[in-house]
Amino acid sequence: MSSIMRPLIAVVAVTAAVAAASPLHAASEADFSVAYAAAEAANKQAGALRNQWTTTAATLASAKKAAAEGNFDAAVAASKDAEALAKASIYQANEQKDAWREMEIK
Amino acid sequence: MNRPSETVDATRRMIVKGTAVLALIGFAGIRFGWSPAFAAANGKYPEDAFKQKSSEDAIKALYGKAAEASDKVKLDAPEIAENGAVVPIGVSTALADVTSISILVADNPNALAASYKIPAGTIPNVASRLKMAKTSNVIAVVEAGGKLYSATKEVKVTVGGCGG
Amino acid sequence: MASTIRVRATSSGETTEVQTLIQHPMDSGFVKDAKGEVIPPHFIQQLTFEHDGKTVFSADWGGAVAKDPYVKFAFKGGNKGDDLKISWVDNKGASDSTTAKIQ
Amino acid sequence: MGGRRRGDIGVRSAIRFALGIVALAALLGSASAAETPNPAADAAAFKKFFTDKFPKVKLEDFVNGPYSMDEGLHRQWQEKEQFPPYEFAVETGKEMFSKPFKNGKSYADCFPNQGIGVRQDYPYFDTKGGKVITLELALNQCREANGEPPFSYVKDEMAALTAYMAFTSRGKPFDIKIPDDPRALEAYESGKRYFYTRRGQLNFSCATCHVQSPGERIRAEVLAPALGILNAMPIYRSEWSGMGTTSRRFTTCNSQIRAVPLDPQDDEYRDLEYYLSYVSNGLPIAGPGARP
Repeated sequence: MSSIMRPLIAVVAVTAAVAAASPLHAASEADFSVAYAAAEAANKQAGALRNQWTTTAATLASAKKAAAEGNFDAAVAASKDAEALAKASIYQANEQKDAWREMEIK
Repeated sequence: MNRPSETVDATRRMIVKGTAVLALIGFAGIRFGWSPAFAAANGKYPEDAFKQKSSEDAIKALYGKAAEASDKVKLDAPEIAENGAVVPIGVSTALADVTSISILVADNPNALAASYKIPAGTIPNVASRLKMAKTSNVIAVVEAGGKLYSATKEVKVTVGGCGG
Repeated sequence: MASTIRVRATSSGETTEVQTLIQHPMDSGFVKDAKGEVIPPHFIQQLTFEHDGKTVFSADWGGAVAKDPYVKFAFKGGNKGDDLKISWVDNKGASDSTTAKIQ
Repeated sequence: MGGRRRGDIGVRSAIRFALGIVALAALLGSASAAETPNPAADAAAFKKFFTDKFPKVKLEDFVNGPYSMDEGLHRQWQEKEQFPPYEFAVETGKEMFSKPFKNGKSYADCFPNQGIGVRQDYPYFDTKGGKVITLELALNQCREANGEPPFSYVKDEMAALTAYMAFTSRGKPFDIKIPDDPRALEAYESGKRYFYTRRGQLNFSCATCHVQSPGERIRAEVLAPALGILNAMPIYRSEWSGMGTTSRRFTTCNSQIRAVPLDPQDDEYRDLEYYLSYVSNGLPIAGPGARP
């Protein structure tokens, strides 16, 4: 439809189908807290760069919820998702430090 | 638990998840009983007509007869509504002895949106702003000389923005 | 409290054009609030315009009329300085009315 | 310790990097970063870009945003403007503006020309405090200076006050100044940087929508051009069925592209407003405005 729709379609098309691979053994609460801490730390770093994403926060919340329900496999998977999102938002902030000029009207 | 060394590719990886669902206020199908308002001075409030789901039933409840399409009824409505919350609708007609004009939104939870009484000496031309739940046919009905005439137009309605 | 009814009535000699904007939430009863609870129906059901003791226009409204509702119509007659009485009543029995001068 | 592979393999194979769209070729001029910032040249280039892109739109009509981009929307706007929904906000704002504070003073004492017809001079750079002062910040500073609690920046009271002040400036051209002070230039540059920086999971910048694609649709809405985009603030949006200030618009835009919004009057938002208003200098104030 136009250039605006291409990024939108590209983004929507990239859907994370988190593989529900059969776990060798169920993740434990300890695994969850480690994974969750890593995700939270990454998100805090994104916060320092003032570039957090709303989906990171949402994914962290769903991780916590899954853990609360005792479903630590899902909780660990969600924590890893959140960490990847946070890391990507960090990457975006650093990458944009110079890339923003690409679109500047001259 | 160590993780494979973070390569640039690893950090570039990102998950896109549609977790952030646009908080579109849902239109629940629940219908609440209308608390009966006392009839205003000029005739009873057509409670039953406003409770009907379909436009046909609403027209029958309001006028007791069906309407026939007529190009004498001019319905001014946008092709794409800028927003379902404020849809400007205008109805006018050259027909004589007009006594009532009503506007219905076929696919709203209740079809009848507004009904206007046009006493003698009042010009049959009304503009108002309605709410539409989704894309739907808008039907203008004019009662003239005891007969019912109608015009229909589809108005597209969808949410705006890029999804949040 | 200032009236909830804003009116512009202008006479062009033989006809008077009337525009009205009313401050009212017009809740249809189908919308949920941020907490997910349904906002109960609260909308103007009848609106009446009287000139010279005669009803020149009246509206029966449902929940599908937009918030801060607007209506425009015209009637034959009505001169500068005449009174135009506008009144509404909603499904909770609340009401308001005002008298405007035709310009 | 061999970490369990199952989660990682699943994650890696399932993820594709949407940021790949960063490779999307820059549509506009190459980024030959002229080091010394030149706001006047920026403003001229900004206006030229949009008047070239939309030759049929008169310069002053850019302040009507989407309504200057689409005939169907323009008609619906004309209908609304006959008796606009922001009418109540202007009246409430007028009442509030003249009601004295408990200490007897009023807003008129805080603003040049008693606050009438001054909206076009905001935001301005306060050389004493060394930062950008927006109309909303000035209003809250006035309240606090007179012992009154500040209003929320996104809620109705602030929108009513700014609606009335904008109304008294209708038609006056934006007249934003950048004083000869390196901090002012830095604030301007910071606003420009924010405007062009991609953020959020959708990886959009303000420019992605309002420079690359004005006039095009994102579902029901037509995107407004960046030129004159703040001239009609505050706005009554049908989407909100209510009034919204510039701060409300910035924060909701951020959430839509899945970026966590900053505080409503964060330095970067105020610098962004400073930049956007400056490059729209000369275009008339059209607030308060109605929008989809």
